[in-house]
Amino acid sequence: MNWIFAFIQTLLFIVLAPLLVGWVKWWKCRLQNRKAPSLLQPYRDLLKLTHKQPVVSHTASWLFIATPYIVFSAMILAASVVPLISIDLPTAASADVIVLVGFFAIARFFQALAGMDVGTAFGGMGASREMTVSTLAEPAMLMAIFTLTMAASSTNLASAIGYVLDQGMVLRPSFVFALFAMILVAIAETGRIPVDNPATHLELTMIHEAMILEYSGRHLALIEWASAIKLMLYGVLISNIFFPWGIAVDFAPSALGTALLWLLLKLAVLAVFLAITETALAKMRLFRVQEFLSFAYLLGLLGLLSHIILEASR
Amino acid sequence: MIAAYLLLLMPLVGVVFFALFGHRPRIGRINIKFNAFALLMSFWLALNVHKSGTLVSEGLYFLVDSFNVYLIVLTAFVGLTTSIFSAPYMRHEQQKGRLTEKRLRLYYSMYQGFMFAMYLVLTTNNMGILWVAMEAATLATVLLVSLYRTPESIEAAWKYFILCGVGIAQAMFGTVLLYYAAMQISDAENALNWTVLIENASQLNPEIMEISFVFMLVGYGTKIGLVPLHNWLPDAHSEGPTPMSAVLSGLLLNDALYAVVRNKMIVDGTTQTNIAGYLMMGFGLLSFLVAAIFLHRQQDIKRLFSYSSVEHMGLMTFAFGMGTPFSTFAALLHMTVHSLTKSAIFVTVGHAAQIAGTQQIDKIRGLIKTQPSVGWGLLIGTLAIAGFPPFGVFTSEFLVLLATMQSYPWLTPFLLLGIGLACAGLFRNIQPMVYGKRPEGQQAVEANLWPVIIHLVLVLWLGLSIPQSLSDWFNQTTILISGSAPL
Amino acid sequence: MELIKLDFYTQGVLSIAALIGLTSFLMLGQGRLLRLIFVFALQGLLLVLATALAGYSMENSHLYISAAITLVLKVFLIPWMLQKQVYKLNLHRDVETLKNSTAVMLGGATLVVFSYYVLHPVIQNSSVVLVNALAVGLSLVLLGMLLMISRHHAIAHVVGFMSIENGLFFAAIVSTRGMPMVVELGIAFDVLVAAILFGIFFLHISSSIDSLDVDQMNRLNEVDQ
Amino acid sequence: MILFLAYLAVVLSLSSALLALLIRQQAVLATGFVKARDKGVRLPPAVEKFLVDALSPTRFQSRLQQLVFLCLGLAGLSAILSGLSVLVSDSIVRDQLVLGLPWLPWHVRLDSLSGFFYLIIGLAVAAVSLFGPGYVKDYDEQEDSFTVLGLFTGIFIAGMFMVLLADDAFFFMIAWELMSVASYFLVSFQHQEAANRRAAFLYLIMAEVGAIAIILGFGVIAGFSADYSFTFDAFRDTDLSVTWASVAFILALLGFGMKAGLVPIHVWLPEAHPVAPSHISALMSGVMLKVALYGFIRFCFELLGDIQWEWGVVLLVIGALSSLGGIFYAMMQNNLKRLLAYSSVENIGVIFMVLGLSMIFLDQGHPEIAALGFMAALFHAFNHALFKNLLFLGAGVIQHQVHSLNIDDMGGLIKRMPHTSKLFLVACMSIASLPLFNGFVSEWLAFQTALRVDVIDNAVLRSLIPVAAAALALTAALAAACFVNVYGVMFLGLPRSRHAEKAEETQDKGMLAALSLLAGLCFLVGVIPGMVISLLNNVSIQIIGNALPNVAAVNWFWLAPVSAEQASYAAPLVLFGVLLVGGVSFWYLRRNSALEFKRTETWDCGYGGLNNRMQYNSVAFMMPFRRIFANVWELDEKIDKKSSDVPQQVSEIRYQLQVDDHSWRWIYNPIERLVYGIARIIGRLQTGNIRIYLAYSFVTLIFLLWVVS
Repeated sequence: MNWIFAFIQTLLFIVLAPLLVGWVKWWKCRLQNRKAPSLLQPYRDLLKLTHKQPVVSHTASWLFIATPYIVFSAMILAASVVPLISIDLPTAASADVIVLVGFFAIARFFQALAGMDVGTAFGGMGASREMTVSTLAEPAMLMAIFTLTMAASSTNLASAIGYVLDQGMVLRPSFVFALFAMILVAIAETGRIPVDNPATHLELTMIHEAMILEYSGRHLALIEWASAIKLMLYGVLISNIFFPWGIAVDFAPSALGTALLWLLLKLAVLAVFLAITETALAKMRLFRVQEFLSFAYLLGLLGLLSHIILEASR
Repeated sequence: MIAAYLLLLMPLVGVVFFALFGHRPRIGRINIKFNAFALLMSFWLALNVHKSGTLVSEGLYFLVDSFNVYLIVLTAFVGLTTSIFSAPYMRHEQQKGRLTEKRLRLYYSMYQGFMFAMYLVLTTNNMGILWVAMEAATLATVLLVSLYRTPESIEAAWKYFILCGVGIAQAMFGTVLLYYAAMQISDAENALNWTVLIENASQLNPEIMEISFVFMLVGYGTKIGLVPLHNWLPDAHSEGPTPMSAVLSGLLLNDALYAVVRNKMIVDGTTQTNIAGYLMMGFGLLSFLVAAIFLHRQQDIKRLFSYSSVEHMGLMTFAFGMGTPFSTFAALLHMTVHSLTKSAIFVTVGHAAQIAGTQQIDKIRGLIKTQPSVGWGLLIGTLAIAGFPPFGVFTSEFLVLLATMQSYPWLTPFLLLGIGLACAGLFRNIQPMVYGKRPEGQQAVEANLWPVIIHLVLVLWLGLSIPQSLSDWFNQTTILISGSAPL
Repeated sequence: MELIKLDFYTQGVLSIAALIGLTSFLMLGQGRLLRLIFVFALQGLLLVLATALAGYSMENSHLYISAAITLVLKVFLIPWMLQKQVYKLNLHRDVETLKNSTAVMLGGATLVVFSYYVLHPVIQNSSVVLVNALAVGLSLVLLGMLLMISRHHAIAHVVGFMSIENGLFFAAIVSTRGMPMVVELGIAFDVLVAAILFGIFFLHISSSIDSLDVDQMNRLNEVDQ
Repeated sequence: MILFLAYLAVVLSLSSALLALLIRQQAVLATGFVKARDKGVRLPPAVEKFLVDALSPTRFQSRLQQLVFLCLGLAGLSAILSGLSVLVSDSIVRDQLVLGLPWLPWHVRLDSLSGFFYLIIGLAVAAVSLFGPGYVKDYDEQEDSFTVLGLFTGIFIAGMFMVLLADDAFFFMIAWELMSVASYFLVSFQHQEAANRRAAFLYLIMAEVGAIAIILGFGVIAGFSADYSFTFDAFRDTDLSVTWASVAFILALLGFGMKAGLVPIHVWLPEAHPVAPSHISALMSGVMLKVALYGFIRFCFELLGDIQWEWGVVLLVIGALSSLGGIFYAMMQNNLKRLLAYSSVENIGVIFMVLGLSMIFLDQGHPEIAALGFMAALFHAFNHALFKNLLFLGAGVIQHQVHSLNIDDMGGLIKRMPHTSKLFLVACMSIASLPLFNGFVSEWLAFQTALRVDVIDNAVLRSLIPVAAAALALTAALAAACFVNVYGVMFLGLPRSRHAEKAEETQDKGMLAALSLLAGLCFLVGVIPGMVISLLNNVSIQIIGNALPNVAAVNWFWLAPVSAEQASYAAPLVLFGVLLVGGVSFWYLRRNSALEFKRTETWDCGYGGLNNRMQYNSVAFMMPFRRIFANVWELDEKIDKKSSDVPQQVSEIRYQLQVDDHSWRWIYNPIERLVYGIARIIGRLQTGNIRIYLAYSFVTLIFLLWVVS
């Protein structure tokens, strides 16, 4: 039963991801006084891409073609272990939060390689920058998550969230630190302003786009979709870890329904925040990014320490 | 006892014989035969001692106990292998025109003379004779040091002569004092006999004995090459013909140390204060460290290894000075392995110098490519002497360390420091010589490397396992010297 | 104890000891090689006297033999040989200027005192003559070394070396009525060979560095130029 | 039986060493064989035929080389068998050899710990024996002789086995030094290049210093042992005061750390590993460092008695330093083997960090978590042995085919060397600790250990360990970046040199087999970590005296060392998921054959003329890191522009980069200067003037006389 449910939940992830992207886009347009595309535009794009004939450079190798599938499945596996609307998630046991970070690592690893595969300057540039950013982001994210896992003394997301839920409304300084760290990391990892600009294709500033410059057709579709899922993953992580209220603990339909509503609400709010920040802030220079991320790293570490010293001390 | 007499007689004959025929073409072979005979005699002697314990000749002139008999065998053995090496070496020197027939005669006859002196030092029971023989050894070798008649060699020989002469004179004064002390307890004729002395050691006057030991130590210590009395040693080793260097550091130093240890045994019997031991330890450690540092700044390959001899003699002196069973056992073992290894190294060094036509370290290059046997011999010999297992030097050094940790733990770091410095110093100089490309115009030379192989194999064997008979032997000697067996 | 109480032998030995000590001081102060050698021969003669005296006083026959050997070696052979060298290398004219000789003299004096100080433990259990003999012997050894250190002429070194031998010999004779015969002979033989070798070396040295100045023999050193 | 296998491993490796000596004796053997036949020695025709073939001058060399490596392979197999059997049977085998000192024969002991390392070495040696023949095939006997190589390889491996077998300090030191010396000869094997000589010298000296430290450490323990015997048993039941134990610990850390390559005593490693032949550097980096680790564990956890948490802190700090330093320096290298050597430093650092954790937990009274950390350390050692061997052997293949080790000379090899590139990719993924590969599992365990910090009361530790975890996370991320760079620059993109263009896949089956073996193990262990961990359980029971908190949940499918709801990882399930999703999406999107993709030119912004000089090389790739972590290295960047006559236009630009190790400037060069300075001062004593020498002896005499009276 609950395996099937886990499957459904993962599907939900896949399906909702483009919607989230569209929602963010819509709000940005609104905030910038532009006419917004429909919320379903991302779906249309994906559909269009899957029906186009992909073009691959002569110099590309099998790795270039395999990468989109690897990235996509890595993201979906990541999605499958993150409690979306219910914490009673069997797949969560198969891979805990460290493995989740590992999934992101795989996707990044292959994307970077694929970027270098064709042998253009852009690909290498993108790969180099992506690895730099993520090198700084990954430890920060781990720190942030460890704060939670230490509090819950479990790296299993489901049981960790469950723990926070049981605790009820407790104000933890460590969680505040962790939350901010997490948000910064999420911005960096999903390639959002001020770290990266998903909309730009200006050679010198792009990071993520530079890697996937050579992709087209269904390959591009997979990658776009994967990054959409990634965005949603971070959103869900933030909202469900730090504001788990409303998430279902069992499969009672009513509970699930409310949980879904709660989730959509939380995500929507987060997305609005994201849109606002992206509108308000300007993209920063590449070599300011490390300050941004080391700040995140610091926050995560502070969260961890404050948890160890203030809260868990006996 | 006959063996002992034959052992002494043979070299005497040799002196005369070679003085007459030393220039004949195949004379090297005969020299080998003489030494081979001596080796046989020494084995025979060892067998006797092994069977029937300590031997004392009538009239108490000669004494052969487990201590000196093993040194006798060692001496005879190294003497033989060195003569095997010296045969082609000397031929090469003659072909190069560096030696005239007259000097060849001198060389071979003095070689035998030196061996005779060594055997006499070891076999005699009379401290006076021991002194005489020691001096005789100097006199025999001093002309060989200046064999090449270059200004350097003459200078070296002169220093060797004067410094050792003065030193040995001091030893003589020590002997006089010893005799004077012994006069109180024994009749004039036997008063210098070691057997007599060791028996009544307790009755000797401690103050006099201490003073006499100081003289002995400074005197024979000059010959051992203890810092700061060592200055003659590198010169003499580097300037003389290489076979001489081999026997000098393989044998002469050992026998000088032997003399000191004999005296120490008497003094220990006399005084309760371990003054002799402390003095030896101090000198030993000083020599060990200073020589190890000197290794770092050598330009001459033979000087390099003579300093390493100083270093190792220092270590032995230190170990004997400690005087615990462990350390004594270790010192005996170290004496053996050092003689074997060092003479083997000098063999390879001699050939290396002939290959390159110089002793300058920075002119000797790429030996392994030029003549692999010599190159590898030198390299492995150096490994052995630097105290890397599985060679015996490691075993003995390990034992010395062990003994030091047991009795004077705070001294161990110094020893280890010395070992490390020495290793670095040796290899910083050896590596460039053996490795690298083959320089232009370097030719392989006629070389007989069996001595090297035999020695190194023996050292390897001693490193892996000490044969029962030998260890019993060492045990007896240890008991003789330090009163009890190790463990 | 005053000297009157002592027997003739003791007095004689003591005075000879004093004279011998004097001779080595003379050597220390002697700039001319020929005179140096002469004083050395004189010392040898005194040594012979002492030996003979000792032999006479205690009817020890073999002391006469060693006296004879000493006479031949140290009074005639070696000085003669050295003299020959000096003439051959015509050094008989030049005088070695002694730097700060007074200091050397004072040093010598302190050495004598020092050797008495060193040997004072012996006093408890022995007669005055022995102590003096040993002390003089020791001071001879030390003075000989001092001589070698202060002079840079090879022949002077040889003389110093030989005077050290004299010191040993004196100590041996007087304090211990001579060593066993074998040892005596051995020593004598060594001294003889040594003397011959010195002769050879003078030739070699003077041929390699046409002088006998030991200070010029410092090719082999560890000081980087 | 176990012992027999263990000895067999040693004997076989030694015999391979001896066989190597025969390589130049072809004529002798052939004539001997002919003589024997004439004598009427009858052999079975098959054997005879083989011998005739093998002894023919043309074949002899390759045949003998194969034989030598066959011996090694068998040695490896028997080592694997004995290691496994001792691990499974969880027994302790003892023996004494008639070698050594009269009163201290060589004591031999094979227990789970040494058995585990036996297993590691066995695997590595087996792989190397597959790899070797192809690698050394075309060695010119004159230039670099196989005699030396084979001889010392055999001795080296035998030495490592003996270190594991040793059960008394004397035997241990002999085996240890044997290992060091043999590997020294292997480092100096191609001694025509000055760099190799320098590396060999450095290595030898540091090995000697390390050995000295170890001897001293043993001596400290022996000083307190009952009957001053040097057997490990005697050590085991001596208990030292905390001070002395700490002294011994520091000595051991120095000695073994110098061999293991901890920062800042690692400098020999990046010098020595690149210059040795590849399969040797594979052994040195993949295995010898583990032997050092073994020595350290044996010394600290078993012989030294009670663990102090301060030691754990020391390990934590040093380990963090090494792991970060190692990976940072690795990123800046462009010589592949040098890079790998530095990454070994990193991995060793990680291992020591986790060991430190387990020490801390042990002393704080949480043995079950200590066991977890201990296993994480050992498991990482195992994994590192696997993938580092794989990487070095892969480097060997590449050097063999491309004739270069500079990664900026390569590129595009993924098309020219398909098999090697795939296997190398596996290695890169393992070392970058991506899920489904073995590197990830040990890192996961390490994190699990660090996350159990809240059981500790000591506030210092509570705040220190998270920092260590942070360092660990950063290390992992950097490693991923580093190896993306390596793989991308070497295998992807356009060829960067003519060598790379001409490169082609190796034809030698053995080499590929060795690589595939290791790669397969990396993947297998990554997917089914349970099997290794259940083996490790016995080790930790023996050393720590405690098993995992939750052994039951460790099986081939689940990995939940602490408890299922606290942390769990089911690699097989993940694998299934990846295959499922990937397969489905692939099938779904490719079903329409009309949409088969088409190949065209790379997009070049419409300018045209993309060439291989336009793509990123490793220097460019690492530029952001150089900017961000500038103070980590001693960077010496030079950019000189030649401006052309047209103003504000650069006609030619040249960029030079020199990356140096801080430790040289601050530690090693001063030491050398010091020694030489002292030597010069002491040299002044020996002026060459005889009168001064006489004065020395005079003064000495006076002084001593004054002393005694």
